[in-house]
Amino acid sequence: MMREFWHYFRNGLLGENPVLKLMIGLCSVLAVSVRVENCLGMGAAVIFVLTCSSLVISLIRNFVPNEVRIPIFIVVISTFTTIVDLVMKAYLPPLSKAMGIFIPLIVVNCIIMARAEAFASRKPPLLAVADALGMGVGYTLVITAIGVVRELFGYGEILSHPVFPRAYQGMMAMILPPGAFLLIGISIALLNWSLKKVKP
Amino acid sequence: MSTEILTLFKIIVSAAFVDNIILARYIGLCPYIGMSSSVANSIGMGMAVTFVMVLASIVTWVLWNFIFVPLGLEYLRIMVFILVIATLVQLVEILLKKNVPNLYRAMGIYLPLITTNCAILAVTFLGVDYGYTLLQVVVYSISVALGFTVALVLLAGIRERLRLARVPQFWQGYPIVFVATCLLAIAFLGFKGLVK
Amino acid sequence: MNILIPTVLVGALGLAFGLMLSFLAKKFAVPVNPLVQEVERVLPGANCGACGFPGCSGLAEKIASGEAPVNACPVGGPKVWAELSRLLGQEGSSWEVKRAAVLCQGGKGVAQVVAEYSGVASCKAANLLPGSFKGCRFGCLGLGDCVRVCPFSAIHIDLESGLPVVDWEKCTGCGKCVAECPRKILALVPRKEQVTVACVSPDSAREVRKACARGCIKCQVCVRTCPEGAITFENGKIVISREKCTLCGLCIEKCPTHCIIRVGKTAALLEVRG
Amino acid sequence: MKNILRVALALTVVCVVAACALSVVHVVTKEKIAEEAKKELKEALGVVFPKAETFTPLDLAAFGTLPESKDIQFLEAYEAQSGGERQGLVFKVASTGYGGPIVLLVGVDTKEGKITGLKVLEHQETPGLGSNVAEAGFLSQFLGKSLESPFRVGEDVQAVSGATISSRAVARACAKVAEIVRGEGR
Repeated sequence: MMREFWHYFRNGLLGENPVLKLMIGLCSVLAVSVRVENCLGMGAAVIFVLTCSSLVISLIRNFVPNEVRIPIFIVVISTFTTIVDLVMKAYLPPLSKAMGIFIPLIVVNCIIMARAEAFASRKPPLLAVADALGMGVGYTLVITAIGVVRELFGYGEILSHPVFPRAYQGMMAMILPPGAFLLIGISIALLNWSLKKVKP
Repeated sequence: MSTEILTLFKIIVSAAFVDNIILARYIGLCPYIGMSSSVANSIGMGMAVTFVMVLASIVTWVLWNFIFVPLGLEYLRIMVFILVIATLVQLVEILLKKNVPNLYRAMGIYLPLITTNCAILAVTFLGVDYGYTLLQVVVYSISVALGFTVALVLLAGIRERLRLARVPQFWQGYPIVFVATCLLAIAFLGFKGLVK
Repeated sequence: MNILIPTVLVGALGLAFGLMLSFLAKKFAVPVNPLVQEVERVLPGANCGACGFPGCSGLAEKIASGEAPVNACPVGGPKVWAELSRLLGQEGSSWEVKRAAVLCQGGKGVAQVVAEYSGVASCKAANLLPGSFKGCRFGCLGLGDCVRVCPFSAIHIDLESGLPVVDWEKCTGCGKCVAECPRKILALVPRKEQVTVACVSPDSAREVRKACARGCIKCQVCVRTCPEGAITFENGKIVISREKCTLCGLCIEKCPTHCIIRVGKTAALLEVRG
Repeated sequence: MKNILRVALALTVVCVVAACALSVVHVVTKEKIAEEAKKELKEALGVVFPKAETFTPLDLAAFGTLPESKDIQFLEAYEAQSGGERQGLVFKVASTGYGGPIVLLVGVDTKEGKITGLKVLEHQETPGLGSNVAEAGFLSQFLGKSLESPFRVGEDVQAVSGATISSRAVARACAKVAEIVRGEGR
């Protein structure tokens, strides 16, 4: 069981990384990754929602009638999303403000629904949690990596601490939408390149 | 009257172009990347999104303003709205399949993709956030869907052209699509400041 | 109270939606052919689209209704086809296994080149230029669109002739190259030894002669030569009947431009140069 | 029929459980959220009017007809008090910038007729250009300015480079607030 657990965990991390390989959950990646701080917050929120809803869906998978499968899954997911939303508003108001509409939009983050449909509704709870954790951590890694690059070049700071000399003029392209699109394109190309290098 | 029309016009321009849901707000990217491989597909998807978006924003607007705000249950918004959308999508699918099989064939395969299309949920949220009237919400959702479709069809056109081009090996597939999107987004930045 | 109202309200919503969905699902149920689901289960499920239908479910529907042949899925291969024909009760019926063939011999030194082309290296792009860079308006451009589109790496460009060569061992007959070729030079042919005209040009003798040494000039020597009467001249084209042809090879010998070739003779490789 | 009920009940049960869980979380976090919002407002008010200790909300109608136009909107007003005595006013104003309304607080010392502070609460200006109007570097030039100043970009206010429209929006907000306070004084 433990072996399988790690297998599915690693799968989400590398082999089927949700952002770079499966191309899902992109919206929040691009929108939130302006600051590393936001990335970490978003990553934590996604991991929480993904893991909890995968667990619950996997537990109730045998009682769910097929006709209302999707509404039920989405109610479960939205419950955890709202919990995250409320808790963040109460205890981390600046972060919640910075992420704005993208916290509620976790509910439609394709990663969660896709994993619920494809994995959690078919596998026992432990494996569902493994998959969810792997996917969530994989997502967080990618979003943070992009966040580091964007914040470093866009503002010359990391986690709001200046890194470059004060004379550094932020690169606006990194902060604006076009830069985000360009950056994610570059990341995928880099990933393709490195995968080819490793095993030709 | 004329100011009302002017407001509506402003909503149309800003929703469809200035704040284009994909290129300026980064919402709805998954179907944008997934469904833009050919112009025909992208038009089908655009139609389906428009249809569901308008329906969903009307239903959620009514629920919101007549039930949830009076009862002070704003915090249930995420759950109720997404439940409405999920149900609506499934209903539309069932009804179309039975009554308008032709239309179902044209956009049916896109319908399941719409439940998890963040653009729809975002529009219902923004519609009530901006405090629009029912008429304005309808116009708003139509224009957002228009903006979505425009961006989708534009990218599909570019991708059809890209097939002729020789792309460096590691840039083939998604990377080059994102570069194209980047250029589109730069073009749409030009609309900024259009609506005051 | 704080908990009761929302619970009742959302519960009521859930009940209403649930009733609505399940009721309508029953009332408006469209009978789904159980066969479709079984067919879909047999198909590979990769949703690759090589069959030309919208995903595996789209193909399953067509196969179940008989609109598509059981061998429509090139990826599944004979194993899937056999399984499907068993499912559909068509066991024993022989489906034709197809392979792609290149119907042009106008390679380097054979076909006339009228201009040097240095544009986008793609047949589709080159074909947009009026007349392109070759003398023949119908011949192979050799820029390899078919090579790039082939999902099974079954096609390569022969360096000597500059023409594509199909490896019949790898080819699955999916037809993607046939659809991709802007000049419609590739065709799907039965996977067996056969004699065919390797030229698609409908031009007159003089035009063909000018542009290519291996083009069909419609002299109809082959029609007169064939002892079986398998070759006819229809609508300005030479047609070889596969049923009547005995593969004797007389027409190949007599053809003045050597544009009739034998296909699939050795190791299933298409002999492009006759 | 039985099946229909079963399906509907399944959805209902999930909905009920979800709503229950949510309302519990809501009850737990409600106070804290309201508190945070209050604290945030208090902090912001403190920044624009450091001298005052307490702020009481005022009815905007008390200021007569406000200059309502498509470029500027008055949202809220507060009275800044120190030792129970009125020291000045703070206005929450929405002024149209480049990307949309810039919502900002403007603090005015009514006794000395000076601007005491500015704080941008919300804006949708271009990051890296217009967004700089929310930075201290730009806003500090308004500090201590007399209400009689023209508040015009290019005359007594230096615009942020590349963001003239955003800068104008902030200056306009100050000018309108000054106008109202001057009108009230008379």
